[in-house]
Amino acid sequence: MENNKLQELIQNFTPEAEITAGKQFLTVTVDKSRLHELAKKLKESEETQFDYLFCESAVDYNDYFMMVYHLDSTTHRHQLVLKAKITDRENPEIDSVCDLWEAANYHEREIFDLFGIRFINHPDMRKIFLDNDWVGFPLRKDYVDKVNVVER
Amino acid sequence: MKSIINYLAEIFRGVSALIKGMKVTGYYFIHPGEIVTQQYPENRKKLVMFERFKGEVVMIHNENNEHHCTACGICEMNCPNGSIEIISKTVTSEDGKKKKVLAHHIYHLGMCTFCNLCVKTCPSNALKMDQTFEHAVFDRTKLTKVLNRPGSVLMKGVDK
Amino acid sequence: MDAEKIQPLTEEQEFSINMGPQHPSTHGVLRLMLKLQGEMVREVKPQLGYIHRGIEKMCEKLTYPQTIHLTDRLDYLSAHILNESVCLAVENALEVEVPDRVKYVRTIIDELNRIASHQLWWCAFGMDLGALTTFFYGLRDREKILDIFEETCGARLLLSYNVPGGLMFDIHPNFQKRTKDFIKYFRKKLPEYDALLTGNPIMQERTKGIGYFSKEDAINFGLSGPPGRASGFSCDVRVHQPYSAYPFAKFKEILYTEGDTFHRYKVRIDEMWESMNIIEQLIDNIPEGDFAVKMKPVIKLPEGEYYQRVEAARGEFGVYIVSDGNKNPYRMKFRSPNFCNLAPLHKMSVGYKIADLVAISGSLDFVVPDMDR
Amino acid sequence: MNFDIYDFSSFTKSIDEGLMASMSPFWAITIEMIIIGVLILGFYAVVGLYLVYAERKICAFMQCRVGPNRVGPYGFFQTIADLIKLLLKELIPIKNADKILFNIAPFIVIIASFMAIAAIPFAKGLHALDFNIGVLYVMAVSSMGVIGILLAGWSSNNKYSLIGAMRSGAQIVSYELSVGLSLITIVILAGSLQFSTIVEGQRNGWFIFTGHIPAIIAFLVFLVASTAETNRGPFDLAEAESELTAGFHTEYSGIKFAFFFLAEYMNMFIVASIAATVFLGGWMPFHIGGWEAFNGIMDYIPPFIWYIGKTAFVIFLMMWFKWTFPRLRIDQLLTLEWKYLLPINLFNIILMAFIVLMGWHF
Repeated sequence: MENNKLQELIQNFTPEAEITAGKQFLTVTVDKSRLHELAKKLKESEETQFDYLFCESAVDYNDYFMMVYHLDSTTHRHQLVLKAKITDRENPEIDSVCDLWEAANYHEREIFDLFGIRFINHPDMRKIFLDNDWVGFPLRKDYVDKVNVVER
Repeated sequence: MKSIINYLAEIFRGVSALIKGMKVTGYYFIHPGEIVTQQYPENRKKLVMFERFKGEVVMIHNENNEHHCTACGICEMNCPNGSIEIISKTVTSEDGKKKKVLAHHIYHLGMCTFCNLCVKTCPSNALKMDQTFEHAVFDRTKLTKVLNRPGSVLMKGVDK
Repeated sequence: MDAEKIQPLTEEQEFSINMGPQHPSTHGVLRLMLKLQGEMVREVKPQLGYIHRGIEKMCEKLTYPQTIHLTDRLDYLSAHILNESVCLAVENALEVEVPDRVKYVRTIIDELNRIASHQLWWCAFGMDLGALTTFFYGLRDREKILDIFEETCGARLLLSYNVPGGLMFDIHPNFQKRTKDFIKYFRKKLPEYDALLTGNPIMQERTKGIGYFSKEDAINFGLSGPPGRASGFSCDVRVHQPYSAYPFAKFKEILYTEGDTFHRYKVRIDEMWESMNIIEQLIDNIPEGDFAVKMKPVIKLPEGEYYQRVEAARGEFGVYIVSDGNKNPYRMKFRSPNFCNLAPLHKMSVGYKIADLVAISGSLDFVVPDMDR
Repeated sequence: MNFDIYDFSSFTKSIDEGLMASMSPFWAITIEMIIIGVLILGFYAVVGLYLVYAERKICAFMQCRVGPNRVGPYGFFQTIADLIKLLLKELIPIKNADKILFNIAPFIVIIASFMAIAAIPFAKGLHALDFNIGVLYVMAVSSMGVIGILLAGWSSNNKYSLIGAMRSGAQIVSYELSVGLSLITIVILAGSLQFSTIVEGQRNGWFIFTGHIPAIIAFLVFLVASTAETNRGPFDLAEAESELTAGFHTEYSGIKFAFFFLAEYMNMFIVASIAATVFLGGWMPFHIGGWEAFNGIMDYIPPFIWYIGKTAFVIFLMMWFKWTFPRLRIDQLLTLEWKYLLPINLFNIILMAFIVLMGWHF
């Protein structure tokens, strides 16, 4: 589906969504409370059918986190980037999309491990890479590790 | 009746496929010419590496013990693992100008990932990749090497 | 443990067993915590992180050309394809058009790399099933490809042959001849693989109908690459979002719908044939031209986000770069195929035996450094 | 016919008579037993070591490699060096293992294979025991090894070992049946359970030729079943390297591991020699009825060479299986036995009995 039609459609789903046509993908930014709802619609709607979550990541922008979901539709072959901002750095939380895309399961565990973002309703919210007694979240920008990181 | 025929056909197909596989291994068993392994320490003399093989970084020296390195530090900057350290000294030439020259070009072979970026980015082509590959030593400190030979100087006309 | 604490095992009772981190068939330091009932697998819990090196964090401190040598170390068996993903992302961001020669060479080496990777997988898969001879036949043929790599790229495994804007060196004069020789040689040797393992009734019994995974599940779990295509999920990035010289070549995506271990095997064998087709189409038509575009000494990406998908040997590899305009990436995320392909392992292998679990995990072709990053 | 030029029975008889004449029967038999024990022990060690060497060379050539080539010419002393290494290695005691059973298990395995070797006729008059129920004795004794494997797996306090041992138990119990039945097929033809009589009965043609179709089927079944019984080849589920790391002997080290290792090769040797004795005529030379000159030439080749040659052939076949085929799964293994080998075998016995009854054999 063309990007502008997709844009209209998403505008219908969630009117407050902020949509920018990126160079590569159409980018949709929503509030984190609306994310799961929109994601569900995007997946289940006949016209969008974003059934393939090919990447899920988080970015630390110093004062907030941005969750980034790269979505693909295997029937319509269109892509979309879904973003949600998390402003709370102390106790970041967001709804899990694990019930929609199983692929999110490991990605979210990784993000929990390395960014400390907690996913609500995730079936198995454990650390995936690091030890359970690891202090801090390495991929955050304010992470300091004097032992293992050698500054040059 | 049909099931019995199927049963026998199944056995026959299975056995013939097994024999097909055994033919492959049997072929190699009676063809010792197909052996591909090399006897390593014995073939050392004949063993020629490809000219592009990235064995270790060396500095090019000519017969007068001159190199091209101007101690600009670009290789050090481009090295992803910090395996190159350049220690320069300042000398005063005859006409009174102060000049930075190379004192030691230190190369940590143990940290090198052979990405070739230092060789590629060097503006005066002072470095190259050597084809040696027998790097094993008993002491890790021996992997730290000084690339410029003792007493070597900068080739005239390189630092323009 | 005291003797009193040892509980007798009853028939219904599950017991847990650690497969790995050191185990012959986990292909690295992957640890699977299994719950077994007799020989029946009841639960598979992968434990990762034994070689987590924090490559994403390291990339934040490096410049773009420097990150390339780290991508080698993710999926070391398809190193060139991973290199290419970063290069393509950088080139697209800077809107640099690389010469056709670069595209052709990259694609040919991609496909050679894919064949080499599948060969090693074939070796290891045979080993997993207990046919030890396969290991040597596969390695023997792979050696030919590695020689081609060594002559042209200077390394056998971790090539680092790509740089943003082109290639590290021009191809070696022998490259075309050697590649053509290899194709000729391998076309003769590949049927041997079929005779030895594919046609073997024991192997077919061991793999057919084992570890079934449906298309819907494959899409939902993000199972890409040969395992995904064996389930009927058309996920070949080379077809759907072609890059480099793939638009110039004619090839078909290998698709099966059975979704079992045997067809995951079959997809890879067929892909080797298909890769040889692609190389044969391209190898004689490498255009003349530069082997690299002149790039600025310090590459700075304009502020923004870039995503590049490529088809690595094990599935879809993606690199997500967030740039703040500096010479270092602000955030670099690798979507590694193995990490996503590991998730379905539990669902695939529950209810089968340990031997099947080994076959299934072999058919998913894990490279652990790629999972852990 | 100078058929008995290589007859050892007069030689052994003279030793026996000499000993009997010079001392009391008790001491004479004791000394005889010691001599035989030492001979068998030496034979056992040499054959075991060189079977390992042979296996490594054969698999190397099948895999386009050279194989061991460093110790001695063509690596001929490689396995001896390995043995020395294994002897010098530490025996690691396992915590919470059942100490007695853990230590006794390798001996059970090795004694079982040791006992079986006693009944095998190497040449005319060259065997330690000539029972009238030799076939039964060998089958009974060789299946004792599974007890050692089960104990090893159970006592190691390791789940991998336990799984391996249980697999081995299930496997050997079922394949014992096929081995027995395929031997019975030939016993029907030979009309005796005594090895010497069986070999003697093949004077004018080996049973695999005289028994034609049922004998060939029985031979193939025996080959498959005995490979399974020795935990080898495509049936090495008990140690299943890629699944159970090393199966029942995961926790063993040093010489105790070497015992398992040696016993595996000796079991292979034993089943191969049974196959050679029962199907391929044992030490009997190859004869074709009517070709007197040819038969005469064949007679000059010593029976021991015939016997070793035939055994080596069967061993080579088993190694060829191992280095070509993938491993079976445990349920497929049992399916193969109960759905294929056993019915074929039962049918084959009836066929053989019918053929013997009608006198359709040669």
